[in-house]
Amino acid sequence: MSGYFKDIITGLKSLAVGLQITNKEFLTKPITLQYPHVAVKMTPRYRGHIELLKDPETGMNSCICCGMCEKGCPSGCITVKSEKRPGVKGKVLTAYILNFTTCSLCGQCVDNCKPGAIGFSNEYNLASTRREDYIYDLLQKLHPEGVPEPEVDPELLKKELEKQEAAKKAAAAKKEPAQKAPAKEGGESKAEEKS
Amino acid sequence: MSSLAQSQLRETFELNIGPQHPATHGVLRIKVVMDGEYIDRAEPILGYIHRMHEKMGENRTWNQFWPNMGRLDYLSAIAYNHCYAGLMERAMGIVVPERAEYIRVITAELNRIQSHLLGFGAYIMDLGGFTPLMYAMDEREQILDLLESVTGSRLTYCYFRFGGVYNDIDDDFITGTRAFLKRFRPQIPMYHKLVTGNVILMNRLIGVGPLSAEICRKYGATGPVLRGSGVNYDIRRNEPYSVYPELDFDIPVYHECDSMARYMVRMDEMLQSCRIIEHALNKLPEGPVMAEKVPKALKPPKGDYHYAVEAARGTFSMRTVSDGTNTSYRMRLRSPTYSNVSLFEEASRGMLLSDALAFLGSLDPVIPEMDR
Amino acid sequence: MDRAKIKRELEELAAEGLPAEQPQEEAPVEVQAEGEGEDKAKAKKEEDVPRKNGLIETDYATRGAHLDVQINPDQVVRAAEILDSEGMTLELVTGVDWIKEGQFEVIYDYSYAGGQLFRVVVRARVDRNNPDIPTVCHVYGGANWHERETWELLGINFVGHPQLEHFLLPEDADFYPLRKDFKP
Amino acid sequence: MNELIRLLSYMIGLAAFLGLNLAYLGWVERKGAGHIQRRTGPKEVGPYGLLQPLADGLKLMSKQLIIPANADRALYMCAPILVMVPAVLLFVAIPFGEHLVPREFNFSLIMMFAFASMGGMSILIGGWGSGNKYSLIAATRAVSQNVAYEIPMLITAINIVLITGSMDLNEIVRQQGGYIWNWNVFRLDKSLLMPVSFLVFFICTLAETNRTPFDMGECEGELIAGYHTEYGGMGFGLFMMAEYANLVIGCSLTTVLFLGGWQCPLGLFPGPHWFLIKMYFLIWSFVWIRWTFPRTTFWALLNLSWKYLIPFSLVNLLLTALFIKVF
Repeated sequence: MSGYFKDIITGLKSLAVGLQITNKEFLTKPITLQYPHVAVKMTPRYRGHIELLKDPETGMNSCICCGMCEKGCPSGCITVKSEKRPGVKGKVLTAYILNFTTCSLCGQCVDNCKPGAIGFSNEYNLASTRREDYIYDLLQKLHPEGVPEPEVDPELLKKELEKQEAAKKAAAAKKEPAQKAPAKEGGESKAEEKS
Repeated sequence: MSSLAQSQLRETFELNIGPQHPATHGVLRIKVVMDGEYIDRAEPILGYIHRMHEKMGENRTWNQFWPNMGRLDYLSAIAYNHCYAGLMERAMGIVVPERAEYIRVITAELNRIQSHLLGFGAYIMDLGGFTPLMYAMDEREQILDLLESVTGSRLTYCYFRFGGVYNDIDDDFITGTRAFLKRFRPQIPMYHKLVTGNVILMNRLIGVGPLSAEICRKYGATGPVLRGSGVNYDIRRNEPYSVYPELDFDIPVYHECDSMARYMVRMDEMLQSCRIIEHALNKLPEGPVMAEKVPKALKPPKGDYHYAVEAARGTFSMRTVSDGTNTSYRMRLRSPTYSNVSLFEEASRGMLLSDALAFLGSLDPVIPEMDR
Repeated sequence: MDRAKIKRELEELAAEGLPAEQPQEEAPVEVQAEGEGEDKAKAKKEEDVPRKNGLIETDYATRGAHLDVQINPDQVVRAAEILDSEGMTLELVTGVDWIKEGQFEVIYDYSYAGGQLFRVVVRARVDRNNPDIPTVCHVYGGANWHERETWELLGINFVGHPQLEHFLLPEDADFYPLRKDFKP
Repeated sequence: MNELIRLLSYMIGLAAFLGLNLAYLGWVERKGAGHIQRRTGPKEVGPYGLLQPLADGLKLMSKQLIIPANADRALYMCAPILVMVPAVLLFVAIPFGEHLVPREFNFSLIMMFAFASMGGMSILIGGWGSGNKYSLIAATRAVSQNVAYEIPMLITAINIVLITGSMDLNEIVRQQGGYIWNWNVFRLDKSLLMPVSFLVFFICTLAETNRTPFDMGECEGELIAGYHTEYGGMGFGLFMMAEYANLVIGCSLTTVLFLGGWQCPLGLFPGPHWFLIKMYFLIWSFVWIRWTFPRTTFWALLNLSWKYLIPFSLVNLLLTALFIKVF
């Protein structure tokens, strides 16, 4: 019987303690951040979707189009498109397509990138109702006003052209036994160039 | 079991708890045969978010499997990162720099506190008290902010790498963590006052869902479930990995075997994690955070490897069979709640519906981790 | 838990299961992973032929287990009983598809929760075309779900299992995704 | 003619009072819950979120009414209406002020209890009519809970009748005039256990209105949303509003029976404002309790009723009878 009253008293006491705590919290200021009106500053290491980084010296990206990010990606969401341009060393990036719908933000691509051409962006307001909105061309994002043409190195261009011609000539030389006329033409062009 | 449930004149009916139910924390379905308010038979049905991570492991290179580790138990992803890193380091014989190990332990323990906080809040919400969840969320946000500042993500961390961690921690993180610990420590007594001491909650938890140590052993239950049944088993002490042997902490063990004991183990573990973090921060050495000479394409020698860590819900272990190539031949993930929940069918027999849900909550299931 | 006892009994069990005609060649192998040369020799040997039944003491630091026993499929229940009587816990059951050898390997991972660090791996190989292996459900209740999952994903039939029904996969799944010849 | 005008004005006044309460108690609850939980609660719709109830109502009314295939159509449709009827009807007998009573009559206390039991019935009808197992379990729980808690409640009410010698609510209030110690809750000269009696009555009101920690009817952790799981749109809205109406009535009754109704604690300027202050204080305490405590189990609930509340109220009844006889 003594346990009976003790139970009641301790029980009521525990309830009163709980009420006290919530009352205290009621009187303190709320801590929520009113998101659309106020936004948190993202930490510098925040991992948004990846982005191409601008090389401060050239103002271009430093991608060498090796495709390591593409290979390393677990979900295969990166497509690197590149082409060879006359007079430019290495390949030129024409499109860097990130399919963000399948990206898991693991950072393997950033790890794999030797020249450090990609990094994480700080963007987080990415909501959209259409799937197509998540297929980004990172090159377009880097240069929204239009992708600048890479600088053409005139010496390199000259060398390349020479090489091309040499290759053409070699190809023509191969065909020579079959067709003689084109070989002649090839010979002429070579002569012109020399002069 | 009550005499009511045992009586011959009974009429049972089937009740589907889930897959969409407030008490199942996700898409777990429990097919219950009820006899009035008593449970005759409860069969958990899994697989609603089965993603076949094990097959993914066979099709991806070792490095590419990293993001999967954050998506098993989304609440204690760092422990899972830790297990995978440890497994491959064991297979490849990589020695991890000490600073990296300390960072791993600090982040893993922060993650554990975060997981237990949500577990605590969600459990009380199952029992009808909504306010503690919000208080727990408040503290949890602090941890998420800290972890975000170092790992870059808030929930599905992919922070560890073979041979170290992705990036070093800075002074802001260290001061932030210390400030958090200072702020968080007094919160636990507040939770105890508000929740644990409450007579209503005590009535709901004490003596509910008794689990003997023997049934835990038979079913392979681990973590707070096992420690609530009086077995002092924690991988961090019993099978020491990383730098845990160098750190001071105790393993909370309760012998009551009921839901309250499991709940109390989690609450005490949060304080112990605080101790670990504090000690690790004090001992944090200088140095690199990545091992040198970690090959880009890993090819562990043939054979099978096993590694276990203590995740927030119990022993998480991985067994992988390597055939010497850059993908695994077989990857097996042993998730703790899979075993913990498997005893629900046996233990819930003859329980009241409300008690059974209190019991299920005390097992603290995370469904993506069970379904894998 | 008595480590020596477990080792002795499992060794006897593995020896029992060896075919009678070649007793000398297939005596229980006991290799201690010490030197590199020995490891390599072992690895080479493993490459050539599937492993014979027997007990190996493995290095915990590199493998994550202390004892590694291979036994016949019909002996897994006895192995489970031996380990159960010593208070070990069945941590997981899983299977591996060795398609080249035409076999499935069923792996049982045992650990000890009583304080000492001790992990035992028990493996058994079954024929790929006729994958029957007795269940250990009645010894370890926890094996129920693990075996069910292994059956579902690999198609290994656990004879005597109370409930071999679809679990993780949809109810109408008629494929075994973890088999190596599975094409989605 | 005079009587007709009086009736009409009371009807309009009551409807306005009720409508305002039903709409804004939801707001009070959400705002209170928010601040208790370190949040702000509704704040976007109108200043301080004051237009939120309007927006909620519009949303509920514009929703499609879906009748589940398994449901008993007639019962399903009439349950939300039935649950509102007693809730509105009971306001007839509540004395807001000395002369501000819609209808003063001798047995208003009995009438309160009689109609209050109708709420339990309509919950049962709704739960049964939904054709859902969760609803059915919840409905049976709610009804047995209501029955169990009506006993201590009635016994406590008999106390009051013994003390005041009247079943007219206004008369009961009138007898508590003067200073604060004349309120029934402090009438220690009539029975030493009167404060305990008040507590018993308070707990019973909490249980009768199906609010946390006694919300067995809709414990959302176990039974999704209890008896109104299958209701959407205004069907759900009516159940919701009936809950708040019952809350107002429960608190009014507690105020009238124990806290001196429209009487001032110091005996100065009695009037409806005192009634409202006391009632809203009680309502706030209900909100406060709801957002502090977890839910009990059904069995703990019945235990509380039979092991604690009923014995205490019985002892109190005997004590009161003794005091009245002796002194």
